[in-house]
Amino acid sequence: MSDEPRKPSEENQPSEPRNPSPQRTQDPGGQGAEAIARTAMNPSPGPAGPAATKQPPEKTPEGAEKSVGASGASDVKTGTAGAAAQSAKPAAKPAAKKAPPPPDPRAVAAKEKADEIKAVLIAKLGASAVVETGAAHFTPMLLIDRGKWSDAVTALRDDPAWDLNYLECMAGTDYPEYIEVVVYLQSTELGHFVCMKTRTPRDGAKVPSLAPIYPVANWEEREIFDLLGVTFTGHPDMRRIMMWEEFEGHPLRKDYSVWD
Amino acid sequence: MALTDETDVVRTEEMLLNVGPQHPSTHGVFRMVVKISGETILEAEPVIGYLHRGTEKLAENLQYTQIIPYTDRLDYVSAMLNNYSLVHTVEEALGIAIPDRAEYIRVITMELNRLASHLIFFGTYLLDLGAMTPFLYAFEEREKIIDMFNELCGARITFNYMRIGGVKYDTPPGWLEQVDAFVKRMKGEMVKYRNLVTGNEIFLARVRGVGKYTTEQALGHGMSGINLRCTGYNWDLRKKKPYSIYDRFDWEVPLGKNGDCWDRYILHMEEMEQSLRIVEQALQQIQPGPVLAKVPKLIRVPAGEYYSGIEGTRGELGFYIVSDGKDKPYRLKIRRPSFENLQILPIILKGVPVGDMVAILGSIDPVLGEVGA
Amino acid sequence: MTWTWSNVWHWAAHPLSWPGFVGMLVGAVLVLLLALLVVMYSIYWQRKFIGWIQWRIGPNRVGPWGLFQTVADVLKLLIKEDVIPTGVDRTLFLIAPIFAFVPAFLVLSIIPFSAHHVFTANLGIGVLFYVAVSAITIHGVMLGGWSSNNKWGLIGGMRSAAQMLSYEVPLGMSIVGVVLMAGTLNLNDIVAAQAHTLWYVIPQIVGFVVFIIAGTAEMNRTPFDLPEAESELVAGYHVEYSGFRFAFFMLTEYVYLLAMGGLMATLFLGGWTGPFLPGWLWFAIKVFAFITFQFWLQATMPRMRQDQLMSFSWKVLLPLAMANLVITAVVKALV
Amino acid sequence: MFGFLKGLGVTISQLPKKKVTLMYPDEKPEWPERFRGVHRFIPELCTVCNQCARICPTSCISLSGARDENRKLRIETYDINSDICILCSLCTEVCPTEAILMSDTFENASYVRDDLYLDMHWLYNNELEYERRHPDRAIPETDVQKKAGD
Repeated sequence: MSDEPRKPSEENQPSEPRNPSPQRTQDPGGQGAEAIARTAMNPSPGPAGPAATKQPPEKTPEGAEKSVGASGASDVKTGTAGAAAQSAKPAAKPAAKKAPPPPDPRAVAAKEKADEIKAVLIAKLGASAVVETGAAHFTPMLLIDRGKWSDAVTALRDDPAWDLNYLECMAGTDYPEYIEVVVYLQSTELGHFVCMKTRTPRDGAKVPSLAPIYPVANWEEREIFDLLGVTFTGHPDMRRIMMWEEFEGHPLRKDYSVWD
Repeated sequence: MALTDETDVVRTEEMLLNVGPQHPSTHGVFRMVVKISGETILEAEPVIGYLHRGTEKLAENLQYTQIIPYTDRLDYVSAMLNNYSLVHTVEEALGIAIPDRAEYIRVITMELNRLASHLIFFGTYLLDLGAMTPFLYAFEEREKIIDMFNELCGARITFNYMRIGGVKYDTPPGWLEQVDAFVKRMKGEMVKYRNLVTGNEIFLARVRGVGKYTTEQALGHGMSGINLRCTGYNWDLRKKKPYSIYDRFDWEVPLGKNGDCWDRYILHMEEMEQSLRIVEQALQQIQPGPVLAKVPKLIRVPAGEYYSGIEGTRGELGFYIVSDGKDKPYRLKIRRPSFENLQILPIILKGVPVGDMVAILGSIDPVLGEVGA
Repeated sequence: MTWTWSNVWHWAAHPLSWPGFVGMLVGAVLVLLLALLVVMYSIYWQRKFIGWIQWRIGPNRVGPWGLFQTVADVLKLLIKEDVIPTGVDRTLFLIAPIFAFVPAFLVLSIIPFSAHHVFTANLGIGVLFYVAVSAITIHGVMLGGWSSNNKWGLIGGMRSAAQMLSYEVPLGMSIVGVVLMAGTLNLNDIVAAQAHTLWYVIPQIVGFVVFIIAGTAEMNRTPFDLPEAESELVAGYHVEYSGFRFAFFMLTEYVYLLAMGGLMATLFLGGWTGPFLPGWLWFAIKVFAFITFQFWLQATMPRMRQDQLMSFSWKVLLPLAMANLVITAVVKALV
Repeated sequence: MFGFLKGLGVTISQLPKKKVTLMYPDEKPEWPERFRGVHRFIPELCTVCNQCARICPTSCISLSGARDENRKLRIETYDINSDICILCSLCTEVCPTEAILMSDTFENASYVRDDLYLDMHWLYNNELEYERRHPDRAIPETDVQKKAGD
């Protein structure tokens, strides 16, 4: 039989249960917030990686900023033992104020495509529709004004040149000042892949619903309503989907705390 | 099956039936409030959220390597594909090139896991329709795959095997020969399944023309994977938005014709054969070499938003990561195929007898760990 | 009356008397014990046989090769608490299992187990008695489903009523073919008739096939086991039953298995006739073959849908049985 | 037309096949080397670097150590709350000296929740059991032993 019966651990009482709130990074510092707002918009200086399709490996990856390489051991040594790496990096930063790496060609291409779409939308819905364009890591990204949200999406779906007929992913993100609803649209016929976003203030968040256009948005919007508190006007049945009806609060918000 | 109309002599009234959350054929904690009159379903309203563990909220406090064990528990029957989806998104964001052998091991384990998941579909679907034996045969084959994974990464279901930049272990000695032997044996088993079930007239009568929907409905409802291809629409991410080294193997994407339970069943069987083909070719092309790329000790994804989806067993499985440059994601959203696939139920369940409800739900093959997330 | 051996044992040949009554009673108890024994070991054989088909071993824990497993199950059901839910229609809930079990056991009385049919009632209208009495079980099952005040039970009960009724007719029709050939309704005479000529399964092959299919549906067994469809109705009509009341429903199903097997052997395979082996052994082999075929079906076939099941009975089985009847009549008239 | 007859043929042909049932309580399944069961711990190797506690996704490892006479860090208490441990073995990955590893004891059920708080002694016993059960498998040694070895 396997090892002798479990020794009653009387000589040391069970360790105090895990502290209730794991070291949760509190709201990212003010400085971090603008950083997100700023960097999320302009092309991310991501290092040039291999194109989506994998070339055979001889093409050595010319990843730009590879920080201190991990030790040669085959296992990945993750975790923050890299105190040494920490100290080395800041030392390097002030030393050489190198220019930000050149924007990645695909990110630039994505930005142009976004501007193209912006032109189409402005032609259809007027200048105020598109607030900003950019590239979310090689996919053209458009920030649409909240009022024109559902019209913009319908316009792009019906436009024969773009024909974005498939809603691939819909998400809500809670930023410090606003909540952002993101939609990734795919044209299965023409192969376009576009990311469209809109913002709504955190309290009293309201966004026109996409459910009449894409039936898949029905449950996605109910989930965003349930977890983030964004009510979608024109949604067939705006109810919580994950939590039970009497649950108050929206768990995915950064300032949500279980205890109060 | 005419619905109850006013001219009924006998006054009948509808009955509200709670199918689930604890019901033998709802594949997990999934509940449907069904209004039936006699045996015909008038209305069905799915209720989910019984297995919501708040993975997305937890992920906001975990480093990327720590999230990988949580992805095993999303679609708990194909954990390798969940691992790969997260790891693939982070690698795309960082732009890391993966060593060749790691790519091959990933493709082999993913396709084997897809095969195991389809075997579960085959076993439980036949169990829903009343045949006991295919379940046992399917699970015996799956047991062999699970034992191989157990030898490879130490776990049977929650593998936690892939790392950002490659895989955790190299294959133990003799493992690839084991996989090769299994693939040969599995081809014989596929013939047995076809004789046992695919020809059976009662099975055909239960499945043909049941739970039909069109391509427009499928695309509109965001269906993906086999539930979309069963309507005859060619949309497989491994071919349409290629990732990893799938372009090095020759295999085709099986397509259905009229989007009913029969097409979904036969697509699962053909996809099993395609997976076997891919694994066979991968076994010939695999070369010795490193299994982990040079990866910084602490992985920090540069600020920005990233989304990339892969072809999971039940459809498109993607991760949307918003990062603010730290080692923990600012927001991590998981695009779960079963969550979208279930939305079409209220439409195709109208006017359907109770016996078919089980057949339709089984054919869409939801996994509730993924629906809740 | 004098208590001689012939009075007690061969009560059929003498007018009714006290020793005759005692002989009848003893005969009935013996047949009940035989039925329970056969039921217990057909459940054991089912679990072993289907186990082997599915690469499993089947029960092997209780007793050598698991022989006492079903005995343990029956004892467990005896001891288990017999839960009667509150919202239940009490009287109907209590008598439903009895309603279901009694006809199943009653039917065994007319089946000739062996040559000197000491326990079988030499009933002139044996076949008709079988068809009539087996119809009473439908009420028991339906009452059980309806009275347990459970939606699943209700659907299960309704389904079983519809199914048993619609398969009673083809079953009756296929038997009439045999009766036409044998010229009598008395089962013992039918067996005697087959002893000289060949077994009725050859000329009545169509009737035999219809009988097997309708018989399977009558017993709610696999291709037609909609009333207790585990995957749809959780457990069908006996969902609220537990303890020995539940065992009654199980007993009904397996006694019917024995009774249907006995009837098939008598009508189509010449009862206890057969070369070399003693009469009762032949009967046992035929019934065993029927039971094993049922388990084999159970292991392989999926379940039919309710409307397919109904249309299959009325649109396929009944015309087939009728056609068989007409052909038999014509052939009998010419020959 | 006779598809179901083929099906019947398949099932009957499986009758003589070898049975796959494992008599569990009597025969125990033997697990491969990399199997991730309950932890086993080698106190001499531990340098109290706290890596495992930090990487654990459910933070179920809590340990404390002190400097002994020649200023070297020694482990004193090492508790794993296997009630919430998800056996993901990230801790064994990051441990620089392979002090914490996975054994193949998989029967972790217990009647009392306290048994799930595994202290250092239990883990060390588990290590000794593992060595007894698998003498052939390599056991990580301390650098002292390494020096002594070569």
